[in-house]
Amino acid sequence: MVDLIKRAKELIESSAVKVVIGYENGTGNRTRALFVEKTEDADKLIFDSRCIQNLAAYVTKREVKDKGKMAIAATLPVMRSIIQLASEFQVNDNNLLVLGITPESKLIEFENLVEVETFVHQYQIEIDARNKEMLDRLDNMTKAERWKFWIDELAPCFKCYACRAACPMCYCHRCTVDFNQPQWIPVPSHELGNLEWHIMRAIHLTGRCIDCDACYNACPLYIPINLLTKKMMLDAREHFGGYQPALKGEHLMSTYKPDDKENFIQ
Amino acid sequence: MTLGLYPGCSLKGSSREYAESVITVAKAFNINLEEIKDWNCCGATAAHNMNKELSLALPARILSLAEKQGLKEIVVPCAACYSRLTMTKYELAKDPELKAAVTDANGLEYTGSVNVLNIIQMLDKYITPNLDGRVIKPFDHRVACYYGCLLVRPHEILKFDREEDPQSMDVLMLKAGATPIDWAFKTECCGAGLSVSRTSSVGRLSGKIIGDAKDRGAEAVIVACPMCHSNLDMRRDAINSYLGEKIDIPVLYITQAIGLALDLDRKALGLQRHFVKVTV
Amino acid sequence: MAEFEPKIVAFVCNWCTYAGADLTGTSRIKYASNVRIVRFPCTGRIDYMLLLKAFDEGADGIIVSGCHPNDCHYTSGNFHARRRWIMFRSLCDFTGIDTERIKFSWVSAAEGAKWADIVNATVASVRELGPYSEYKKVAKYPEREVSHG
Amino acid sequence: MNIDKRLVRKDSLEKLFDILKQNSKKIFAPSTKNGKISFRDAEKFSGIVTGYVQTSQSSKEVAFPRTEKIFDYSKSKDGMSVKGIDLKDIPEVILWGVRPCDATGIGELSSVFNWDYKDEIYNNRLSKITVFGFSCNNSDEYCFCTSVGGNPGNTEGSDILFTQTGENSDYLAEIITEKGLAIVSLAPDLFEITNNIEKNKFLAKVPVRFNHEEIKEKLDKFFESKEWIEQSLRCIGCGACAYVCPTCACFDIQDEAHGRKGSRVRCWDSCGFSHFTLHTSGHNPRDVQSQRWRQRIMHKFSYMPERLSVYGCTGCGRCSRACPVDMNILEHLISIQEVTV
Amino acid sequence: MSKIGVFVCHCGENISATVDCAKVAETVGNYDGVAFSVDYTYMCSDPGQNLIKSAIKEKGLTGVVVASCSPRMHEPTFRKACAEAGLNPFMCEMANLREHCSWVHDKGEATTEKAIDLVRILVEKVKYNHSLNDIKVPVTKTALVIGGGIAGIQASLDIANTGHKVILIEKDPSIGGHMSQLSETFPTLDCSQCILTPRMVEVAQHPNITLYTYAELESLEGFIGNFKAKIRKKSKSLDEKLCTGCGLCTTKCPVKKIPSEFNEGLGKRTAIYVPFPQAIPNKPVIDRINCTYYIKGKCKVCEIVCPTKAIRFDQEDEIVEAEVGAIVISTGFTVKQPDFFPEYGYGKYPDVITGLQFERLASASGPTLGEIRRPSDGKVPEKIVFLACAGSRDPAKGIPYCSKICCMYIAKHAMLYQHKVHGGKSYVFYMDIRAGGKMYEEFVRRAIEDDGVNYVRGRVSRIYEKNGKLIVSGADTLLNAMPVEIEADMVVLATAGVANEGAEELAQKLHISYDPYKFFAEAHPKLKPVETNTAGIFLAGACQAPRDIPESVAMASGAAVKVAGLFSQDELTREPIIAVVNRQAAPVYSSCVGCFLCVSACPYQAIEKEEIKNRNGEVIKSMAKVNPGLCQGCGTCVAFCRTKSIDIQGYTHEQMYTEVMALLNEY
Amino acid sequence: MMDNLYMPYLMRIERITYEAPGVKTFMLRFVNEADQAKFSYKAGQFGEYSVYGVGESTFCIASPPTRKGYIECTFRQTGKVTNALSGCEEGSIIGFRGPYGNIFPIDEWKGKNLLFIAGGIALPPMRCVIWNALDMRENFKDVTIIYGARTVKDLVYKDELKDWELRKDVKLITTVDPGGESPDWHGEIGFVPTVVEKIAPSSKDTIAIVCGPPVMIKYTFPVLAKLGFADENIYTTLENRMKCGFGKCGRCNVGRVYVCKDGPVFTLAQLKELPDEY
Repeated sequence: MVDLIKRAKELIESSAVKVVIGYENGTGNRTRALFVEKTEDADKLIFDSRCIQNLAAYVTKREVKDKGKMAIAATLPVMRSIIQLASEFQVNDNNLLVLGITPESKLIEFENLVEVETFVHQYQIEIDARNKEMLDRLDNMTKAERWKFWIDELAPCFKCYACRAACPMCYCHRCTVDFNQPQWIPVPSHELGNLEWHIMRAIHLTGRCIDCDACYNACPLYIPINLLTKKMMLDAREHFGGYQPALKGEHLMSTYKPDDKENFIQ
Repeated sequence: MTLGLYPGCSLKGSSREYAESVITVAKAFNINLEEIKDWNCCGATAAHNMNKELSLALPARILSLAEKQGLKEIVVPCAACYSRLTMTKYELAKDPELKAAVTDANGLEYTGSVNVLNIIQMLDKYITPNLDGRVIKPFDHRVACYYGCLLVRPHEILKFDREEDPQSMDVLMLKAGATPIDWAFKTECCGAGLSVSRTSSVGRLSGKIIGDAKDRGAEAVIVACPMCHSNLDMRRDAINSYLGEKIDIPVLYITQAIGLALDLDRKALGLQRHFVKVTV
Repeated sequence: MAEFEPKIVAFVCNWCTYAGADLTGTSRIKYASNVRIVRFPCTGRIDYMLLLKAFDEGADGIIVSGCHPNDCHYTSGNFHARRRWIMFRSLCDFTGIDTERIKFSWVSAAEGAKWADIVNATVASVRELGPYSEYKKVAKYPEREVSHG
Repeated sequence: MNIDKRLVRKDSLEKLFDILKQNSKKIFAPSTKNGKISFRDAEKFSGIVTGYVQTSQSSKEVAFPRTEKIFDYSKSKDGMSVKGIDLKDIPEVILWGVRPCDATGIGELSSVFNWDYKDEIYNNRLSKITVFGFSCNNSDEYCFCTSVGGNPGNTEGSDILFTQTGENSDYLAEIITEKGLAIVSLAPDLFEITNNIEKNKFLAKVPVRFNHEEIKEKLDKFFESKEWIEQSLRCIGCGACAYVCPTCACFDIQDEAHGRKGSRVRCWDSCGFSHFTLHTSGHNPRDVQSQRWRQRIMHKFSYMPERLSVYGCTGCGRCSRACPVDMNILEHLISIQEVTV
Repeated sequence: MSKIGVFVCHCGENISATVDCAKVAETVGNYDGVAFSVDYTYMCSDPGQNLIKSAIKEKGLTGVVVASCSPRMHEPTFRKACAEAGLNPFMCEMANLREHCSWVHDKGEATTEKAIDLVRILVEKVKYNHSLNDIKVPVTKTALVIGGGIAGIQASLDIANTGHKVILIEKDPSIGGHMSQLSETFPTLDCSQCILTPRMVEVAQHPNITLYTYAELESLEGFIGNFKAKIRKKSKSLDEKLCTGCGLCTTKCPVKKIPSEFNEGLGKRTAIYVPFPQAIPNKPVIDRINCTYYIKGKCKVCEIVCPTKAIRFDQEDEIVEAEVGAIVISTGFTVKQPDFFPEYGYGKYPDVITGLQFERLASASGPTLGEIRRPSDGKVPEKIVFLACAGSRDPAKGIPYCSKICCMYIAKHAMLYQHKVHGGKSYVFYMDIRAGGKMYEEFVRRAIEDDGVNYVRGRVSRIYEKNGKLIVSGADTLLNAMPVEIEADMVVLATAGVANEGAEELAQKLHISYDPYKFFAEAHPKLKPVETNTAGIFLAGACQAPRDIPESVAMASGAAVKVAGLFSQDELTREPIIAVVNRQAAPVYSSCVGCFLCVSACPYQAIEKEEIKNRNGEVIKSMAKVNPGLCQGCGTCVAFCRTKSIDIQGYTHEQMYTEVMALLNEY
Repeated sequence: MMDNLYMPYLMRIERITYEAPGVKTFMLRFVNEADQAKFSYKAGQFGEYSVYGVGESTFCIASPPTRKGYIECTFRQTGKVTNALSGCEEGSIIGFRGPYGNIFPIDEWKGKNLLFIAGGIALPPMRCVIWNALDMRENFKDVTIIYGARTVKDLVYKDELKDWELRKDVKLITTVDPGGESPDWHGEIGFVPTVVEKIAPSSKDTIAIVCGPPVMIKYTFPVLAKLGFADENIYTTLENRMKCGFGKCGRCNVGRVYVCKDGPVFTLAQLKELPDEY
């Protein structure tokens, strides 16, 4: 990503931004986040198909934010996250510059978030085949089978909250699970506590999740928790029409339509 | 470019000149009209009074065939056919069960992907934008644009033009160099449905139309529907006898009028086929 | 063995269903005594976590009820609630939580008889389904053994 | 006691497993789920995975469960009754397939739970565990046991240590403790007398990457370093590293109440969480992630050696493998060693 | 340290017939924190209440649970009793043993068990109750009335006469509204202006009323008792203090051909103009769009002729800020305009006019000085057709509702026509005659029977011109849908009354809701017809739905009383059942992260952004803040908040959680 | 199960005293006399108080070891557990684990002046040692207590303050923040550090024990330094978040020390050795 390196250097040099968030090579074949604060560090910037971590999780991290204006190398999911974050007043044009990376791996710099939004809206959020298949499999199960599936899957969860930490949308200083008066979600990790934590998480992300799979990628136990948010996204689409993160969008769950359709309320 | 064409029965029979003029005008703008193969009657206007499913199955078959033929857009010159095809699309989109039943009845897949254009929409979309400089012999006549009842109704479904006092044809004719008159019978019924059963009624209903056109100084009546044409043209004797005078205002299809403005061959436009001699 | 008596928890709004249930009483319409009503200001206030908590603590069925659309005392709380329920219910369904045990309804202050019907129908259907043992097993109700590793 | 060395035939391993099962032993052995290898109650020998470098989760859970009950209570108008867990109920367990780094980790855990007050719940659990170690034939770029004083064939912490002598080959069994001997006595036939087998040549080669004593010394003067901030900038503050770690012992105590009855449980916690040290007043001694990252490293490489005379790290590399943002502890330790104060 | 008293009521036999009240009291008495528990025949009786009061005092109760009837019945009673005994009233809860238990179940153990459960829930809840105090909100005793039609005039006068200040704003240059345009009024046929203008003058002279004409609401902030309104006074290009209203400028203005709004386009006016002779204020404004000076930069005739030099060409719009405590909206309605009826040729044929235009023709102050002459050539129409329901009650036209006033004014029009054009023939096409109202039906009968108006029941399909006549063709449904054709000289359409253009925008400014037709929505269709859902904002007249004069006036007076009632208090007292965003010590301030999703969920716009700044004025945290004046306590935000940073007093997280726990667990 | 370190003693709340808004003192007695018999502690130690079903909370033992048969604790309602404790009534049973932590080396202080400086809710951890000293008053020279709170209402142990005020062998100075005084207030008005500076107690042969909110501590230390107090003679107690109380759970770990084991009592000299993570 020669363009990215060049641009990062310019931005740092001109003090247009204080830090550029991008990717660098990590251990083995892994990649990881790089925070460029000095021009010479910019040479470490890379971009390729391995770069799947959602860097938007950093734009709300206090230590990163405190550095001053940030620029971020943003793939489509990152851009979506940023738009959603902006709509929730967590970032704005004054503190963030988006260096977009198109699905074709082209660098595209945006003047402001409105442009990012326009760009992002050209693409629908699609669910990949593997996950689609999983969802279909689950849909075809009986309720009892699904229950067993999830209890089994969630049982190993030891509540390290990597899913929460990796998710750009989980920026709350105090998560619901940290709320203890009353203790809605049990703190210890056990079947019930795990179930409730993941249900709660899925609900909180409904209408906000941009389906980047960061939670699943972060999970040290490979628990397919992203299926929950995916399902919520698909259902939300089905019930309320497709949603895209939008700067001034009406949030799916904090709004309603008088003619919302359901078939279960008597 | 290629557009699908659903001629319907009239354009193959009593209104051959409509078909001829549509094709001629289209050709003048390099538009190839590809007829839907193995098409069937659209069922207008009788079927939907008898059996809803059948009345939808017939047009659905046409649309399915068009889909099968790979057509994205078809032009339907006959207002009645247009009305039925559009109505079918609307009904089937609304009701998946009905759609399944119809698909089943036809044994053909129906997705509803084909866009249906009436003649005005087709002209508006593909001809009018390229009309500049092509009008060689402006159709410099006072014309009464007659829309009939099916072209613009029901509005909720067709979403085409204003239901009362439509304007689209007037706008087109203005471009062709004509002076559309303001008159009261644009969407009045010509009696097409009674054309065979109660011919006398046709004289009265169509008579009022022709009478008002004449009273307001029209030199031609412009139509976009074979039914309207046949009533206003072929039944002129009955009209005359109702009005008690002989009126020789010719009735032209809009494609014919435009063809004339483009100075296309009168014969290719089928003008010789009219009962009331086209003198304009 | 005595017949299984399901425990039903009802979450209702103050202005419509609570008042509707009052009317059931005033009209002396009898219904099954398995239900316990918890009063909320509005269905918009009902936290979905409460539904799970009810199951945690051994409820076999749940009724959630409020004002009919457009009748909300607070203009739109029930619309918000409806949207939330739609999503919550589908998530429950996806995770295998038995949505047949959660009855959602609109009962207005004038529908005393409807309230009795809703309760009776819910009690009957939950009785048919039996105790919610799958959930209780996970919630460890009533032993409350906390498992490990 | 002297370490007794025996040969166990490749095919005998399954027999040994079955014999242990017949003697109603609970065996926790590595098995796969979702592509992750963890210790689970093994029913069949065939379900046991081999050939892994390291399991995703450490075996510490068997001795120090992620959630364990401390006691039950029940209230009544007349008073309160509290019932602690019965340590007798803790089952005897064989931990099968433990790598030497994990086995040493158990020792390190023990020093935390015994350095002052003795945690008898932990000790009881530990006393019921027999550790079947398996030396490492392979390693990967995350492994650094040799840098923290261990090695791929380290016998420390294991009751029996098996070393496979070449691919698809027989095992060298080192019987290290009485517990190990007890196992052997259940199936003496399977443990053949053997000549001295040169164990080392079958072990993985793990290079020494840093000097832990040097690191410790360095850390004493390193508290204020900017390096912590730089290293931890990409840390997202989850607890994955702590939860997979064989030596991390931080925990929380929580009550779970249901009316008059309830229980108190001990469950894992992590110094990486921002709420770990948060006071109710809102004051947080370790307010930012760099402080928490520093705490993790300092605790393992400076405070523990000083207070407990053990390092809080066995070089298993799990935390780096599990880290969602590729915080590589080895790399960070090396850079701490390299940075001049 | 909870000491809870439980008071189980027998309600005569209403509860005790099926519930073992003594057992309930006994069982509950054993629960944690219950210090006193007793059953009694009638808790709501004086002795019953005294039982509670004395227990509070003697046992030092910290919470009270009364297990009796529905709280919807006696909650205020018992809370008051607690308050009298010195316990905060919000420390009292009621368990509904009657409506929800004894009346709906048979006698038996299960019923008693349920009763115990119901009491237990509230015992546990009350442990988490907090003393709450009613919220006091100060009241600014000035009302803002928006719209100076008859409704606005009436509301202003009524409020002003109770001694409170009123600011009346009107977007046109004069107040008076549609009523000033009317000729005579049904059913009395008295002259509209004759009864209206004295009221207009009264408004102008009332010491408590400040009148801003040619002014519109720019923005509104705040809440009941404490609104801050910004009013845009559009520039009149005139120094009103200097202007004496002599009218010289209007007679000299060279631009004379502007269609007069007041005369519905049937008359002309000048560019500097007074809408009508009795206008209040009777001072001109310059219509800048048509004024030669503003178009071409020269003319200034008015400035030259003005004897007091009052013309100000460079005057700019002025923004006036006002603090008001209540608002009455009386912006009225409008009628459907041309091209909505292509089939009737409105706009095409000059002699097809609207009812309002007919009013101007029939008015003595109108362009024809009250003679009925048709606009096209000034001839007196010999045959005139009135069409009722032009647009109204026509779902296809998007106006399914009845415009309500047309039946009456058409009868009046026909009657006026018959009175003025002797020998003229008038026809009314109607769907139904809706003449509900005092003397209304009689009035219509008079038109038909005494004045010979021909009523034809049916719809008109089309109007077209033929040989100088308007051919009205329709069907007479009373004659088996026989086609009817009338050759008329003039046609009057009773066009549907619709919401003003911009009604939606205004509603959004005011944060009030509106119906699908953009009419402002009342809080309750039956019981709160003049209130909106936003406290402190009231509706009067046709902005809420088409209304005739008496209704508009009645509504205006109703709204005025609501305002006066509000202003009769120095402070508003509200139940403290409202949402609160948690606050913590610095540096956290609150667990709220400022995502503001609650803002979009709140039906009352009660949640605002609060910015916490450091000493240098830099924003260090944005968080939500609930405005206690606006919050109604629905709790939608509470269930929505991910960080659980909002809680609602009286239904807190702790309380609701505890209720569920207590419901299913013994304590 | 006596091996279970986490098992609390059952304690009955004997008496509840309302101290200040949100602040209460519990007098606790062992439910089992046997527990009472083997229980002993020293000034400065703390315990884990628990409400069954809610959780544990850490605070010091506020009564002096010189008074046998009961222990007292004073706490302010701030979190989940303290809220629940606050909901308990006399006669309720709560849990108690302890004593944990180190002690004030009161024996080492013999023969010296004692200067107690406390702010707000930090008097309770000092009350134990104050009473301990007063109960062996003859061992010390001057005893000075400087105590401040935000408002008069917020002062805790009002009755004891009165006692101390009346005692001739104790010099008590109470102060409230400016604006926090009541009409009948006759104490000082001003922040604690300012008052200390004004009173200017002698540092000669004096041990200073300082306890209070972080801000107070921060500004008091320099004043003491100015008055000539050596770091070794200034004591304070830390209040880190704790769970286990015996050096395992990891929460209170600050540098090399576990506050629960090596503290909570530290001299300023010791504190200066620690990283600033408390």
